[in-house]
Amino acid sequence: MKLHIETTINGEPAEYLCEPHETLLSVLRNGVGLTGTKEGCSTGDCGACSVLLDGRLVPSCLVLAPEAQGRTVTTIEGLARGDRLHPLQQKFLEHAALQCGICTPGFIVAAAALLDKNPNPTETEVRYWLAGNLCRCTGYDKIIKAVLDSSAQLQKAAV
Amino acid sequence: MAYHFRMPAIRYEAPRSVAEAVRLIQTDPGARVLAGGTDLLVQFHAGLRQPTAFVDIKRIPELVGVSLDANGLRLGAATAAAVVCEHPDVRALWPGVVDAVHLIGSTQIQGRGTVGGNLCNGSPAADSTCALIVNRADCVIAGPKGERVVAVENFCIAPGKTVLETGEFLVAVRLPRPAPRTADAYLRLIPRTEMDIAVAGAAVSITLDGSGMCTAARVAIGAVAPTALLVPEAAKALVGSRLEDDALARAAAAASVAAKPIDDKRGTVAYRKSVAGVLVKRAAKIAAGRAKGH
Amino acid sequence: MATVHLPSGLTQFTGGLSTLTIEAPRVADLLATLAARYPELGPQLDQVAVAVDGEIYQDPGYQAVRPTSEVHLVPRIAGG
Amino acid sequence: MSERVFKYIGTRPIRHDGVDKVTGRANYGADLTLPGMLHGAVLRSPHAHARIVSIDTSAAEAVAGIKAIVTGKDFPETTAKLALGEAAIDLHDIADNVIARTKVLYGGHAVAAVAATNPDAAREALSKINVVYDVLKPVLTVDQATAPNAPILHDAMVTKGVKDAKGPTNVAARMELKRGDVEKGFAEADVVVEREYRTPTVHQGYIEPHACVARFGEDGRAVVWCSTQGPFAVRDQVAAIVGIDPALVKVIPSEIGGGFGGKIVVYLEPLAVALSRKAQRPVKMVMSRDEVFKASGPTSGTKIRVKIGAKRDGTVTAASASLYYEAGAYRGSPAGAGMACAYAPYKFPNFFIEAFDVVVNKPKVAAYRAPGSPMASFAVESTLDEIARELRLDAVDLRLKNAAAEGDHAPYGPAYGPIGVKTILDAVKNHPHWSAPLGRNQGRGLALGFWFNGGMNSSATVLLNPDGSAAVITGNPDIGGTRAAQALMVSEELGIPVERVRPIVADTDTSGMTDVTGGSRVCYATGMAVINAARDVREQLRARAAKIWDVDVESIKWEDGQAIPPPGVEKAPHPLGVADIGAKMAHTGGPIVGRASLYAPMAGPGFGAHICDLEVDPETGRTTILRYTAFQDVGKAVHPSYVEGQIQGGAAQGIGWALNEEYVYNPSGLMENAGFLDYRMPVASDLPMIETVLIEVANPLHPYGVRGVGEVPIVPPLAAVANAVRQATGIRFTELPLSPPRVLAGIEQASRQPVGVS
Repeated sequence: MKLHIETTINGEPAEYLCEPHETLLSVLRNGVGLTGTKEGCSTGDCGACSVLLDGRLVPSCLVLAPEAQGRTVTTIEGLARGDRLHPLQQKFLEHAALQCGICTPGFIVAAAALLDKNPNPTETEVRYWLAGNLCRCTGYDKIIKAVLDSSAQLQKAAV
Repeated sequence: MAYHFRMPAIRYEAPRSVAEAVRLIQTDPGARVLAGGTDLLVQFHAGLRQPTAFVDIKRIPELVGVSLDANGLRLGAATAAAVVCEHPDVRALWPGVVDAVHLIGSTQIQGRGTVGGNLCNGSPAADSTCALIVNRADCVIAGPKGERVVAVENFCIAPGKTVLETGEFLVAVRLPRPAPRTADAYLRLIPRTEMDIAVAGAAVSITLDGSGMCTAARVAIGAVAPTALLVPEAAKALVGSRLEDDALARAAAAASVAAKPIDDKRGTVAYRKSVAGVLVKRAAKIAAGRAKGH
Repeated sequence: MATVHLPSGLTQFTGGLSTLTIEAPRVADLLATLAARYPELGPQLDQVAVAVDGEIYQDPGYQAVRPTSEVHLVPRIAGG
Repeated sequence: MSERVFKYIGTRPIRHDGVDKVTGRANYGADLTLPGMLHGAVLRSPHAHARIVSIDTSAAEAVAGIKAIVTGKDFPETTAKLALGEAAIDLHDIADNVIARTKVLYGGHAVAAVAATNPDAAREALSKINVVYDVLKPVLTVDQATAPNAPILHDAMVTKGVKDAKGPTNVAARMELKRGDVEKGFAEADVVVEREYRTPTVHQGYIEPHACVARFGEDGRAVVWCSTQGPFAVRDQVAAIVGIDPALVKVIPSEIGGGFGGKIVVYLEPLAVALSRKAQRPVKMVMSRDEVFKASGPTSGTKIRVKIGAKRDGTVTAASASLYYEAGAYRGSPAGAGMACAYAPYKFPNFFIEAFDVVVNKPKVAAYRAPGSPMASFAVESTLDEIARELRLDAVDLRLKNAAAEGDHAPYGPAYGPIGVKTILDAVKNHPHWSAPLGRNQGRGLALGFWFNGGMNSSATVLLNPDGSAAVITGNPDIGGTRAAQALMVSEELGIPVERVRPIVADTDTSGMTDVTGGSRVCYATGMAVINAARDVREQLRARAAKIWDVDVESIKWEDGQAIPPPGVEKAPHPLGVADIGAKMAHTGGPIVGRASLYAPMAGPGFGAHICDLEVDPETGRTTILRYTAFQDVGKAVHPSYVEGQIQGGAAQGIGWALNEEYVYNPSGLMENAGFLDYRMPVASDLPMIETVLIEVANPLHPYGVRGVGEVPIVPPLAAVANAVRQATGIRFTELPLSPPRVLAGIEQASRQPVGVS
């Protein structure tokens, strides 16, 4: 018996029907058609399904779709503002911080959550914050540089 | 390749009160309490658990939140680990608890996983259990017969098994205020720097007197027995010392003796026994350093 | 007459010979001549790549073989 | 050649497909949904080795929502062989691996597949398929598989490469390479070191699970959308396995979330097509992570014995090796490649190498980045490190003394062209990392690595638009930035800005036949086709300019994107750019389309050397990587950022292989750690920045000197880490992974032995 859930996704009111045991990841991808959030493991170990739930970074594969009732969900599709990319999206491109790109949405959402909380992180802080996002192509080097460069740019912009 | 089909009629409940939650799980023994879901939903996806209903307790006010009062700290069982670790009082008074809770999985898992869920999953390797034990934490349990309190070292009774009876669930964890010049620490051994389940874990609480001598200690080790173990002999080795090397060595040896680990995909018996001692030694030094600082 | 070098694992099928000279305008003809001359060698040749003067061809076919060519039979390699 | 000054090659433009990937718009295998689409699921064997007695699907067919069920009987028998990428693979084996017919050969082997209106109904149906097995004893290691009267996987197997061989056996093949006289060489040696090494089964670890959608139409035509490294390879395999004419199969590659060699052989596509044919509705199939580990294609676990003898001055006089590679359920491990790569960086006068391909009850191995080379290099470079210690020689000097150079014959036969081994070793010697100080419990390790880099079939089409912009179309899925590299090549040849070139990955109907994205071949072989196609366009532009100026085409030079008129031209006597000529296309002969295709010989050897600094905690056996520098001869870096990225990614995979990655099996042969929690790949906080040093020794086989770069970087890390642990702990560990329990056990055992015994 499907449930009718009313929530907010990327700043827009949204509603969907879901099975009670369906995950938020499944609803985002198959119900609402936002396929930017990716599935790598469904056990909360790879980070490719990272979204913000009420501003908190979570693995959407371990959130039940009904839990989003009355809450706000932010996905990769919600980070660009109009025609301007989020600074992280721009820096990931400039630093070639992605190769196959399957982990990139998860990394950018997670890094955005980091910079919201800690605008000027050290390399070690970035690496430990992003330890839940697996990448098999890049060896992480350029990802970490892209995030550090983004925080530097945000600092300049904030001054 | 265990294939259990899912009955299409699994329900999702979001009770607004403890009483309503108790009624739901008492009347439907197949129902499972959902806090963060970082253990329950992994087991569900793997077909290892087949609940008739998920009872989401995060909409019950008393279940979520961190509060400090005269006699100590109260952690709502469904409070996300990240919230616990960000709380200034917890960071100040229970750095060891923050060490442990912060190590539960990645940042993403921290945003969902809860201290209550970590306890109720009943894993011998649960990171938070040891830290709560050395801090004399109590588990507040709600059920059909009302509320009862159990000391955390008695909460888990076997791998995956707790004292919770049918219709009961964990409402909160309470920690008494630490005595003066008392501090704790938690360390664990994992092959990588993040993301792994503890191969071995150790929590130590140390109380010092004015001259820096250890007057009280509690030591607990994890992932080395069917449940987390309180190791009184290790504590005894520290009391009366100034955490010199031979006292630390005796505490480490006591911990290694107390450890009753198994061989599995994460570690060997010999390895866990040896490392449990090393972690106790190192955690004791950190705790003592913090106690001096207070 | 191109000079053909066999890996030692295949010399058991040529009576111990590891270097041979074969008259053949193209690689496919060279392999056919080899298989005709040493019947037991034939079925072993499907897992073989051929190097002609240093250039290795995974699918040996009609690449030219000059009389002065050095030809080596090389294990086939699967890329990752 | 490499003295040529490039305008665009070597720059770092933003990749054309980048915005879609950072905004989540890029579509991968599991992102497609079609109207009326069904969800497929696979029933997999709970046994590692068993005969299938019977399969009863009647109860499953009664489940609401079930639209189709297939088992092995729904697929024709085939004995055809298929040249798949570089290796000739027996199609019967691939088909039997896609879905078992008579025997299941590993835990997770597919036995049946269903398609239903929703995933729950599909899983419910699987639980109602009743399979009766006659369970057999499994063999899980090379030793078990080759023990006397070991259980036999394939009754008809005979060891290939052995004269008059007779079964029964689990040894599928034996290979051998020899030069000179090793016994004489060992007799002349002042020091001889012999060790036996073991490496575990490991997985490529791509973050995107296998996924596809298949639609079988009323017209008998099949369309397959899938995440693959080789759309043409998928088309051939699907056609042969399902038993339909390849002309009726179209494969549309989605973006691919990593492959590293593991997405060349098919697992789901034939099942999806067969299910869609039965149900007459599109079918989507996506593997769970558990299925990816248990039922795709990890690489071989190995046992390797190496013996090396050398003179006091470090000259190696003899080297022998015995390589045993697990092939998994069917013949076909990269033992031959391991044999060819083992001593490739060196010119040893006398060597003997034998290699064995051994079947075991584990998933059939597939290619994993320089397949076979990392394990062989781990054994050889570890042994060389011991030789250097015994002779008190610097590790670089010992390797320089024996390094191969142009003209030396590779162990696998032909003479090397220009190669970078010595250049790399000199760069290592002069790099500050090599002489930086080390602290307590810290160690530094060096290792060399080699890979062939593939050539084979490639096609490219370059379309010129009247506005002077261009599109380049190839059939190679873009995993590591190859679209950007191809656009750079078109820009270089036509002199137009790289932003005005649109690189497109096409499907099997719109691109010329092209071999897989793999074997480090795309920038080299497909790159050559792109360059030739762009030059085809350039020649057509010169011919059109000749028409405009009414002069002979030979008199027209082409410089920096412009046709230069000969002296004395009246009309428009000034250079004509691509846009100028393009605008007049209609008047000078119509649209301009450049086309090229080729079969490239192998790209020429790639070498790399890695330095690894690490610290070992003596009380817990934990290893922390402190500093890492990777040197590699890349021939010519087309897009340096992505060349660096390949090296950094390969190094990280190698470090994971060395430290913590392994398949853990229970005694009955079922994998216990089929998930990212306990299959421990490196995470961001495990690694330092990985510094790369690109060395460019031009490859004469490519117009720009390009060599393959993608696979070499995974080869050196295994031994680089092991040699560093040797220095940090004083112990030579010969079995990977160097996990904390294994290292601590070694430290404690060594502390119990009298001093001096290494």
